[in-house]
Amino acid sequence: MADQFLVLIVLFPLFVGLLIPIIAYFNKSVVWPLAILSLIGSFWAVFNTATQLLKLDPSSSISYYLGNWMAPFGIEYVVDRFNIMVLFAIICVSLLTTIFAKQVIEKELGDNAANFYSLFLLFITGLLGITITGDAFNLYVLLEIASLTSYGLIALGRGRALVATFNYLIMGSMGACFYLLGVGYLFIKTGTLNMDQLYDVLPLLFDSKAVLVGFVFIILGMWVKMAFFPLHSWLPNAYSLAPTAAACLMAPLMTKVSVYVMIRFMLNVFSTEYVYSVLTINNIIVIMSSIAIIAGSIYALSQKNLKKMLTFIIVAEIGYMVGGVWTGHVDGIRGAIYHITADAFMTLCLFMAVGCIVYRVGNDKLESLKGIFKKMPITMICFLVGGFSVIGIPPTCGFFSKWYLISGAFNSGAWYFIIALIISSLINAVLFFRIIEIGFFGAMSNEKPDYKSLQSIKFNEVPINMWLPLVIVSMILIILGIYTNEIMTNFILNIVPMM
Amino acid sequence: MILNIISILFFTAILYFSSSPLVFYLLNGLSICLILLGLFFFLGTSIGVIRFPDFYTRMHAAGKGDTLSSILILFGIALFVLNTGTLSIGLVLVCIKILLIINFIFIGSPTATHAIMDAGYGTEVKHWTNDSEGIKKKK
Amino acid sequence: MIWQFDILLLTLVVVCGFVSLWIKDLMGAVIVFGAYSFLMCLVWTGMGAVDVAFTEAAVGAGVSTIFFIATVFHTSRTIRYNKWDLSTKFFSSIICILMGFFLMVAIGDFPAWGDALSPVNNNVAKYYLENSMEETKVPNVVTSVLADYRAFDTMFETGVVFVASLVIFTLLLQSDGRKKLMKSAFQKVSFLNVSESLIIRKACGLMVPFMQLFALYVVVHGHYSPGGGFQGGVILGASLILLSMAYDIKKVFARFHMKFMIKSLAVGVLIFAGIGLICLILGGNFLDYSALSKLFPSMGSIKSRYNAMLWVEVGVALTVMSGMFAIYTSLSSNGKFEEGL
Amino acid sequence: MTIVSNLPIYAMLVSFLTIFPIIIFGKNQNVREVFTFIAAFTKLYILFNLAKFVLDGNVVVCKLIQVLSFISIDFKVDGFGMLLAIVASSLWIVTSLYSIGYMRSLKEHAQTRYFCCFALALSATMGVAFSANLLTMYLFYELLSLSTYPLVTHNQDQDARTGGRKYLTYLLGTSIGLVLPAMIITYNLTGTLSFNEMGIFGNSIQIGTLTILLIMYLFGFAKAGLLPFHSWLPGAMVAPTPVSSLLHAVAVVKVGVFCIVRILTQIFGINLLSSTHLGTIVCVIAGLTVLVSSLVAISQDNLKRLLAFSTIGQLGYIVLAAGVASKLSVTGSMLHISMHAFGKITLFFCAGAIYVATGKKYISQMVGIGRRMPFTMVAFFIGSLSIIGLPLAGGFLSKWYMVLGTLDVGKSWVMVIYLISSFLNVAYFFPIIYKAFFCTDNESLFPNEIKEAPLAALLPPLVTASITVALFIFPDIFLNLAKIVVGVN
Repeated sequence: MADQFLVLIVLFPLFVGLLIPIIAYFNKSVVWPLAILSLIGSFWAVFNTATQLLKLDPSSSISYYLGNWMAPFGIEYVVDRFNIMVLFAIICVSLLTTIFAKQVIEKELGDNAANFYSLFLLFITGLLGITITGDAFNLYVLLEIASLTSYGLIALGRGRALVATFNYLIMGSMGACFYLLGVGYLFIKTGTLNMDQLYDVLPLLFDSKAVLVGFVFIILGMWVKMAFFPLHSWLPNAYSLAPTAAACLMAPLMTKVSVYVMIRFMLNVFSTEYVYSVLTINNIIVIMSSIAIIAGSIYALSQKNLKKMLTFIIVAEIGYMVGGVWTGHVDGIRGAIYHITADAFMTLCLFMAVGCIVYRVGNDKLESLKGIFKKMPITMICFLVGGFSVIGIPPTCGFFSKWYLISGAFNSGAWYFIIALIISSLINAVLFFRIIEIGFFGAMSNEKPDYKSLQSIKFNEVPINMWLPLVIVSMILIILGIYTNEIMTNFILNIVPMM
Repeated sequence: MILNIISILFFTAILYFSSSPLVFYLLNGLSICLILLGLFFFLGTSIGVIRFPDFYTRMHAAGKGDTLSSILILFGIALFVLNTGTLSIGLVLVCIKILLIINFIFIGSPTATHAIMDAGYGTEVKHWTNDSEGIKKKK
Repeated sequence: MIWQFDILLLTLVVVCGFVSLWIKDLMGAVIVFGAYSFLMCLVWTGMGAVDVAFTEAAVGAGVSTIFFIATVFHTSRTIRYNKWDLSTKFFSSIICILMGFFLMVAIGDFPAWGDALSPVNNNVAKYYLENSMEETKVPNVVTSVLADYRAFDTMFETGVVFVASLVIFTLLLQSDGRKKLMKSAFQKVSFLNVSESLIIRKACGLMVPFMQLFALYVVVHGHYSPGGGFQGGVILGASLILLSMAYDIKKVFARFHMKFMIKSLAVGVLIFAGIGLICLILGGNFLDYSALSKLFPSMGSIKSRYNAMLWVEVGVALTVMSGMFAIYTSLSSNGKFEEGL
Repeated sequence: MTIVSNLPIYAMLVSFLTIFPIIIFGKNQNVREVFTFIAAFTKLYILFNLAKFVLDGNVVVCKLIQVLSFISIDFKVDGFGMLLAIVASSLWIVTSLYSIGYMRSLKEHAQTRYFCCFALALSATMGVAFSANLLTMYLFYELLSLSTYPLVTHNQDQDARTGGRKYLTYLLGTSIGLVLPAMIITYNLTGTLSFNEMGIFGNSIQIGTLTILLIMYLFGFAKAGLLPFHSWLPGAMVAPTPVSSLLHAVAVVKVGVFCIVRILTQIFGINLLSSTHLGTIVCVIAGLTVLVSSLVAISQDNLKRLLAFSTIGQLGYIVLAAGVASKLSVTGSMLHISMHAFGKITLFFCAGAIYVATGKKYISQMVGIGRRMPFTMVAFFIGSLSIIGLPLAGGFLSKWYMVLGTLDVGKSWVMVIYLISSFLNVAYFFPIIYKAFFCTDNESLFPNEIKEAPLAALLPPLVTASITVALFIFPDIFLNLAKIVVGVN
């Protein structure tokens, strides 16, 4: 078993995801524990892979050949210090979300809960597979799995979720299509789909137009998938109308995994030389991402709905990462990579907290948050930690990623990116303190403080399996921040080649 | 269907027992003739579909002509396949597959035509009479 | 490849594409789209990709057309335009043209068609062509690549079918409030009152067993000829769809119930993944079929690959069959599983 | 000599850990307050232990955690930090006492939250005081802003909301918008963020960049209330008086100027400031702040607002003195942090005591108040002496050093600013005192009987007033601490 951990990471949620529709006919109550068990199994596999990997030389990786066919002929799973981090983030996020989601799913979905869990686990399978695979086409297949399940998960939401899903479906399919076209072009020029081999072969083809088109289409496809600003239109509605559990899982992961794929292709398939030296489009993209950041923040500011506001924050955060990578400076790339993990947890924290609020309050309008601090102190404190992380207040992890991003931008002379980052931090501060204000002050109909209405608010926290994961996530945010140095030296420093 | 199988067995037997070029040319000519005939009926079908005045007559043309012409062409092709090169079990297999297709078309196409006609009748599509101009559908 | 013929086909494909976009009657668009699929099928055949053509014919032209019709039947037949539509169309067509142009730019950089020296023919594909027979004893390289070399992809593609069916099934089970919303958003099509016909039923009764037999043949014969689990599964599904169209869904459900269908959907993928898991338990890598020879010592590692591929195809066929049928029944009866089309 | 010790961390943790017993015993007021006092005294005890080391000329360092490869959360206790820490924590005791009197007599709501945030704010202040590099300082600076927000908006009414909004907008806005980029740019230019006596900028960096950075830092630490980022301070006066007194006379604003002085002396370095025009820029900005705020203060009728503007002026002094960049003036500037703290807290306590006893907020309503609350007003008088900088109160000493410092480097125009503003200080304080004591019976708004505030609210101003006087006579501890840092004998 020892060398099978790589594939076990994916297999646990896959098998349970497939079994759930069958099991649900016999006994519906075991579905939730089973889902958690599978994710724990997957976590165990990730953990073991990580311990194996950390014993090795920092730049080395562990490969797994599916079907025992050697790399370019069969499909290869590769774990190196880059994706082990992302894997950890994915598995932690999904485990915590699953623990969190029990009541929410029962409340929102009723009879469909079992099928929902099945889709839920297959979505996680898809994301884990995307992250771990070393094969460009296998990535596409898993991307399809993840996308399809996410359409289903979102469409199960309330109200106009179907329309939102339809928009997402159109955009998402376009993104996947672009990716496939790009990979196809690369295949025509190289005859291989294996990322390592592509990396070896491509330097000979740097002046080829087909490779350029392939690159552009892969990046474009991923931009659609990650909702990079002009292509973001599907995201806000989709994530804000999705069932809470689905939003908690998707919002942190889907976009971040797309960013991971983008960075993976930039660093480990096309090489930094191609991306930063042969192509000279750095500045344009950094400007675009600056616009994305500012636009996302401004949109977020104009929202009256809590979830919608968070979704626009995601759009802005995507701008951070894209911009960071394309600054072309080591610090920027490191910051972006660090931000993938950090942002996954931040978003999870915020969405979970909002999930709790919606669970108790019943809607997610900003006005309905009055006096929420007294009612749900634990939730709100965790929400604040998440908010502080988004704003970038130390020692939460958001601060450190911002540090690296700004540092990278400064060194590459992209002052507009610094300005965009700062403006977005400020807007985020406004956003979250607006919520604090509403939650802190309670009903204020007249000039005088209405202490009676404040007193009448009862302590009404969500059940323990909902707030406990939330507390854990908010602690992870701080722990990640404090151990930034360890993460940087042990993982990220080895990924980013010196330029 | 039985007719089909008997005929193909018959041609196979001819091919198997005679190695003369005459049979070869005869069968080839037969297959060409069948295909041409099929094409001719196809032409007729097409003209019928365009020129007939209403839904029912067009379906009539399409149903009958199409079925016949496809069967003729496929039969011709089956003979042609049978007639290429030396006879082998593989070729016969292909032939049998084509014959199966013929059977399917023979059953399927008229039934489909019937189903469409039936649907048209069910939704009260008006049929053509001498005094009606063009086709009017009832809404 | 006759280039005149090719150009004719491609022109027709493009024309079909445009027409299906232009046409306002959705049913018409669906039919044109079906024609488009058939043309594509011819193009694939011309390129020598018979397997792809087969799939395209079965899925693209056949089953998906039925899905479209079922959907149109329960939603709306005409498109309602709003005033922004023209500008949206304008912009999206500009974007499309730009994308197309961009894609075309690189074409000059491609190797010539059928170039023996092109990278595609000299790298992985070459290996498959040269070694597939030796390593798997499967003459149809497409099958050996799909079911063995890249079986992991295929497993997840089967998973895609599973997910798609499950999503559609689950979505249509949702509450009535949603259906009201859909009805208000679309114009309802006038209900076709088709009389029950003896002829159709009898004809279908005649054809279905042969169809299913043929489907099984396609599944099993995938090792030697174009075909395999996907195509066979689609044909199996189509036979069920045909039955449920000739009679109604309940008739088919008597034999093949929805609950059973969802189970068999999962079981199909589980067969595939399970075989992989058995390999893993037997000490090989996941999906390393040669490990199965430990279980059946009489088969060598190559023979066990050959046999495992067959079972894998059966799993795929099972999932695809129930998937197709589940999607059809969900769509055509709007999630109620009563009458169907 | 450098001593490695965990004492600074303990000093910080003491008040942080108090939060938990405070929350647990939230229902039982007396027990809760006991914990506050225990923590306050323990903290002071730890600090005095630390102070022994520091006064011997040592620097106590300890490292909490390495957050980035080049920066860690580091603590370094030198004289200056020690000075701020002692001021803040000794006043915590007094303020806690005062808080109890004030909060209980007004029957305020949410007292548990109040005391929690108070303790947290103290921890943050310690953190800033002991920080060894910019990042650590920034971290605790932000923590302080956040932990004081619930205190500022304690009343939870419309005014509190407006004030709180202004408070956070200014403090967070400037720190994120200016300090954060400035910090990162500084790191990228120099490769370090650790404080260093000689400054960390070498000669290679362009003066233009430095000017921009300097301005970013000056305005970025908006807690220092330099014009035009001062208006949060009067706005934040909606808070309960103990909060205003501790946080807006001591912790928050002092942390602001502390940060600026730290950056001026240990990031830029005195040499750099005096040898280039950077010092002049500081002087101009701070000088303007001093003059304008003093002028504004004269026209105020609300006593707490007046004190707030007075605070802005006094903070300007401190920055101004640091900008003059002579050793003496920097000593004066550090000393003034403590002197002003004791003086100003006395004034705030008095204002609060008046409010508790009579409910009066406006100066025009306080004619003759000296007859009713003589002890309070005497304390007020002493406090104002200290602020103005007249002898018999500690403020005189610090101002003396500052003025000496200006003469030292020949920036006599700065001395003019000091003098003018001192006159202005007299102009806004003495009328109050005059009207309180020396009005005719007709003018007086109060009956001629002594009725002071409750003891818990009366005692603290008297204590701090006496400390203010005592500091004039025995300024050794603060003076020595300041001298040790600057290196004056």
